[in-house]
Amino acid sequence: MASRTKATSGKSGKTSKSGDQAASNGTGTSTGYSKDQLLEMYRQMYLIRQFEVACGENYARGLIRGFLHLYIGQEATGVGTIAPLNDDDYIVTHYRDHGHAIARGLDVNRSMAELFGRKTGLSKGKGGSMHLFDAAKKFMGGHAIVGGQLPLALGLAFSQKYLDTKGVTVCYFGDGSTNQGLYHETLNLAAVWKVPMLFVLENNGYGMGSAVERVRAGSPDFYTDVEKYGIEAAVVDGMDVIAVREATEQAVKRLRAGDGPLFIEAKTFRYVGHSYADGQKYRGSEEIDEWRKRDPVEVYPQMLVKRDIATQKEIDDLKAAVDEEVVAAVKFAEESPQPDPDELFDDIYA
Amino acid sequence: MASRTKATSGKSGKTSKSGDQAASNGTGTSTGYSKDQLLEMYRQMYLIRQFEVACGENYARGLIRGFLHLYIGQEATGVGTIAPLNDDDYIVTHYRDHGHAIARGLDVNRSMAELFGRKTGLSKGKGGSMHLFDAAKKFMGGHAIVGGQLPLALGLAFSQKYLDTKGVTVCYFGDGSTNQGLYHETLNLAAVWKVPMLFVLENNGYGMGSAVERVRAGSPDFYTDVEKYGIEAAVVDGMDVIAVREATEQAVKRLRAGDGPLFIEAKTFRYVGHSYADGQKYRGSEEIDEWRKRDPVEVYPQMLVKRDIATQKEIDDLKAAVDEEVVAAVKFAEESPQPDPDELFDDIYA
Amino acid sequence: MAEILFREAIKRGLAEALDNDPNVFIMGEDIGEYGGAYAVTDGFLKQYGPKRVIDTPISEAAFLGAGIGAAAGGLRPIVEFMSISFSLVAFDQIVNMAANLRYMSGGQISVPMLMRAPTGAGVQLGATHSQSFETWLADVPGMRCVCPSTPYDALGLIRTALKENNPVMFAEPALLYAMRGEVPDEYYEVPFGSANIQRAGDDVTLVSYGAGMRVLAAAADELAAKGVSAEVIDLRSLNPVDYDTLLTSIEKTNRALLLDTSRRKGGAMAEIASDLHERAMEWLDGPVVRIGAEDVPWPYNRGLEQEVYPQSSDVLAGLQKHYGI
Amino acid sequence: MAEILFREAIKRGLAEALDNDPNVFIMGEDIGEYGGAYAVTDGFLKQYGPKRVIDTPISEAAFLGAGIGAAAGGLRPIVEFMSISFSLVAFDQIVNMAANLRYMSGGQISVPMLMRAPTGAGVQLGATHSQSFETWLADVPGMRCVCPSTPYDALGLIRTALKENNPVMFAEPALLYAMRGEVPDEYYEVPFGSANIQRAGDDVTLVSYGAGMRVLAAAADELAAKGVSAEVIDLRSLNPVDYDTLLTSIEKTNRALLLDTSRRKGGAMAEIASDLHERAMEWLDGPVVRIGAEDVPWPYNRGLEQEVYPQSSDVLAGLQKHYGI
Ligand SMILES: Cc1ncc(C[n+]2csc(CCOP(=O)(O)OP(=O)(O)O)c2C)c(N)n1
Ligand SMILES: Cc1ncc(C[n+]2csc(CCOP(=O)(O)OP(=O)(O)O)c2C)c(N)n1
Ligand SMILES: [Mg+2]
Ligand SMILES: [Mg+2]
Repeated sequence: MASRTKATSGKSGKTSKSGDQAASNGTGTSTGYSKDQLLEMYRQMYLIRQFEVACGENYARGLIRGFLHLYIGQEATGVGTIAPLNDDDYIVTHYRDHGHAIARGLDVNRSMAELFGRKTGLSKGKGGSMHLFDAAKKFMGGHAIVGGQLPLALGLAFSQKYLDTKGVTVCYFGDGSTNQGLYHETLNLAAVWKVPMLFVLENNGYGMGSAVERVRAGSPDFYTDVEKYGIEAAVVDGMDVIAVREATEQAVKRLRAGDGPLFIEAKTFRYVGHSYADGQKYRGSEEIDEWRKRDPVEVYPQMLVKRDIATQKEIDDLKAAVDEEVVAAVKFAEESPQPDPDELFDDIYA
Repeated sequence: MASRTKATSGKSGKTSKSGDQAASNGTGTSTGYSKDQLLEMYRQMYLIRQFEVACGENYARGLIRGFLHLYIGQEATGVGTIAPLNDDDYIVTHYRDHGHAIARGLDVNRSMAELFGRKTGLSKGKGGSMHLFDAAKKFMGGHAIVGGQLPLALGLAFSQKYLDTKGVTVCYFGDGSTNQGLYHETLNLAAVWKVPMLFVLENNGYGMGSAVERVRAGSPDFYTDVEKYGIEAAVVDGMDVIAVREATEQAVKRLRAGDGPLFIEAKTFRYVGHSYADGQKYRGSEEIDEWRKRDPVEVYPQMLVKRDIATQKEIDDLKAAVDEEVVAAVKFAEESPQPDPDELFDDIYA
Repeated sequence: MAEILFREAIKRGLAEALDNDPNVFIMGEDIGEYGGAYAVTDGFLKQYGPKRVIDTPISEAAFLGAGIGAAAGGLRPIVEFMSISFSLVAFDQIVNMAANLRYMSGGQISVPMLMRAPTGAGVQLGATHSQSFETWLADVPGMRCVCPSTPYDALGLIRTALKENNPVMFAEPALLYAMRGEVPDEYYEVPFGSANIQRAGDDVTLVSYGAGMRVLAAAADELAAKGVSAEVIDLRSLNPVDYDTLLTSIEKTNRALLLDTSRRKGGAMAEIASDLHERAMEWLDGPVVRIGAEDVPWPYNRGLEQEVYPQSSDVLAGLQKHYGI
Repeated sequence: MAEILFREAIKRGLAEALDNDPNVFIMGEDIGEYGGAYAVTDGFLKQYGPKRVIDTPISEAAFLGAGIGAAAGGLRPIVEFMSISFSLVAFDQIVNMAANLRYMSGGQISVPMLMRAPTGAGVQLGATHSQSFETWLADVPGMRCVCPSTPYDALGLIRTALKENNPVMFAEPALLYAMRGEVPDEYYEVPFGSANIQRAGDDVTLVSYGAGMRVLAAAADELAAKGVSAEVIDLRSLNPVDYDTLLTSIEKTNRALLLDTSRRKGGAMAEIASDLHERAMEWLDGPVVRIGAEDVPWPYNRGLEQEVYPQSSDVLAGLQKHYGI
């Protein structure tokens, strides 16, 4: 892992600087990633961003309903943590799940169709935005009860160990979810059972309108929570996709070796409201502006061009392709049929 | 507190030796306690022990039913933590509650009658062994769902702060209960709200048949759990009533000053099974024998005599009085009437 | 008499209590700085300050449990769940602590605590967020459970709830927050356990509560068009249930239909329907008809959700089938 | 054919599954070294080893949730709650995860998980430990819920449960663990959704499940002495419910009484009683009578607890009142 606190030492971890190093080296190769890999990470981040923007627009049009939680701002964390995974690794996340779905390569059309509630959606329109699933890709949801997804991931990791698949399970959760006791129960059990589970805390500083420090006693850092369970933890700059990826690669390697769970805290930010309805009365725009300066979707491609890893034309072409893909996804979703009324009674029992 | 870890230092606390000091000083006065106080602590511990023995006997006779959890072995912890409290301090505990009830001075007859399920019982026979209550003495139960009592105590402490009573709330819980997420939720809220709550963990090494290390990841110590919440913690020898009392006195003083919650871990032991039904297959007798050597009900009066604080005759007289008290309590309970059937419908709604 | 929104009526009731009793405080997730997920408590933090308006962490079990303790300690807490769906993580505290405490202590401890929560389906929130756990909580002895269907009742019931010395689950149908209705300027209360005859009629007794009253209102209109005069009764209170009003009506109409907008199976009306048969069989021209949502998890898709949700057409079909009207 | 104890029948079913399928494992509090609070799993740890027999911390929500994940990951977990009363702290995981997962994922994920738990009152465990939450769980679509009343059914149902690809709550009446009954040596199963006519009769249909069957057996004897021939039906399965068997019986007897040993109010029989009226009103000579425990928290005192617990005399009184028999 990029930086780590020894479980017993009590020493604090530090935000990984590996992303900055890559930038200052001036080449992508020094990061150990090929040009294709580096561009693919950008493509994914940009795709997530555009997907989310399109979601917002279609929510405003009334074609997407229910609760809609956008991943705008957190793209580097999702992309960087999913890039190192194999096909048989599990992913479990919460309701803010579009970014993870796209980074995992879930069909963009069917993802959008799910948000539109259509028959062609990943969950046939039954799940909606908060419940994206693709079992074939081992993408196990999309869960809407805060913290509720943690033991699901624990159990999946347990099955991987039990069946000796060498797979790992990555579980995403927010800072707010750490206030559910289940978070602690899951950490303890993961450590007792030594399962190959990677806890990825996306600390975006807020649980809905509640800033971390208003609802949490003690340190504003979370990765220090887990030392007491003997779980090693890293903290990374969640706006820096390379740092996130490096940290995850190291963690996943160790998980496959079977030493038990690991933990990564990614410091990140959502530029938009908690859900579409949120007026963000609880915070000022300066904070948002400050984080905007480090927006991975803006800063990272500039770095690629500046360091001669990619040309501006390559970036622009890629953007154009993604833009088209998103337009096509909305078209696909909008033109897809609604589920038939009698589908209601399907999918309850196996 | 007898010894304390600074919440942020990461330094381990050590088992308090103040009890041993008192012993080696050869007088009770050096402990700051009068002869009366020292004898009263013995009387309470012995009363608890004899009460519990009588409970076991009457369970065997079929006069006490349901689940019966004896406090045998843990007497020093209950007595030492309750001695420093004022009348308007709250006490909340779990199902292993007889010891706390007696140390708080609840009527022994009515306590026994409750175990017998009689009309004269503290809860009119509706609560039983696990649910002793005496609201007038601010003894708020006796709770049978593991960990479930913690937020009740949190709320009581909240009310003390809100109403500025200068009272404190002491809450007892076992090592096993720390595996309920609610434990963590409560710690966090207590710290965020800075309420005058004293967490007293009675670590007797087992949750039912599960040894701490089999179900808990990381350190076998618990008091280190709470540093991350910014809660200061002490660990004391739970078999040493003076050490426990000193630690609690210091804690209570600080709680009244309004700095927020504190935590004491008492290392203790139950000599008997988890409940009356437990055959203790999960542990050997050597462990029990080892702890027996430090049995507070045996060792402490010997120390009092050896240090000339009390004579053997005084001890014997006191024991004889307690023995009579317990016999009388059983008689009272046994002769008390059963509740009337129509009392069923009382006490549901206020 | 002014027209106000359902959410404003609740807000007014809460504000009165905060104004009149310094021992009343309110806590829940994002009720303060954010203003409340459904804006019921908007402005409270500024008005009453952080001692009495408390934003909690997402720790429902602990803060609900703390409410119980605070109530036992002499305060009158108002605890908001962001959704009744989330009360499930606190169910042990509600059932085993709040409801049982008085009994287990032989009457020594009371828990004068008001729990509030948006409830119900109909806004495409999917399986986990559309539930109506008041139907379960209504079964629990030791607590009260009410659910208003109009701004008038919302204010009247919340006033009663804030005098009640037992734990109360006050379920707020999320579909109704923006409903408008008249509320008198003079003080009034709506007692618990008193059903409300929203519309008098002779031919059939229609019973529901909360958001179900809208469905019944539509059904009663459609029935009237067919020449059938429906008596429409709002239970308002699920525990206790006002059987007297129901029985009086059934004695007159000889027909009854009960509607849950939550799942029919295991809904609040199952108990009541069964009881009505035992109490009023001789007056009934047929079985008490029970209508409710389909026995499926709530789907996200709008069309499917509306299929699941009971409609006035289901009411009419049920009456046709069982009473031929 | 051998006589074995109820607890041994369950144990046999569990052992078969552990023997036959390496992907079956069992976890719960104190099921291993301690041998299980009710000794059902005694000896398992030694026999099957710690990989497959797992003592958990007291973290019901997390280990039940882990069971869901393990099931989704291809295993077949058996999860024991030490008491169904303690399942309440895991209710969110059961209802929102185990039961909803398949639906929310559009059928992509199944949860072949068996949950087991002692249930019911009658042994003076007081308000918090005497509950019967299978009555709530039976209402939840996406899961199955069964409860045996004999060693034969216990083994037969557990075999079926261990083939079921949906989450199953298998409720074990704590009062019955030491009951003796015949169990064939040959393999058999008891399917879900099939009620069992324990005793044929013509005059009245008596229905219950689990520990309630003992009450009905006594009642049927007392009725026989009065010359009334009772048909005694064990539901065995609360979800799905075998309405066919009930209706066939009621068509014959024209009288029905349903018994819950848990609280009558909101008990499992409320739903069924209401449905039977809608389906069989024309056959009934009176209302479906519903008997159950009183609407109070469970008291500790033996006499009071027995007052609350339904007795055969309550059955007879109910029939007398409503049918004059
Ligand atoms: C048990 C539960 N309580 C409350 C909610 C409502 N809720 C949904 S998301 C959320 C905030 C979660 O914040 P965090 O975990 O930091 O994730 P983020 O939204 O910031 O990604 C809340 C309170 C819920 N879904 N489940
Ligand atoms: C939620 C819940 N789960 C399980 C139980 C059953 N149970 C009662 S006591 C106990 C062990 C608790 O151990 P600990 O907290 O260490 O307290 P001790 O008995 O050692 O004093 C268990 C598992 C329960 N009462 N509540
Ligand atoms: Mg957050
Ligand atoms: Mg213990």
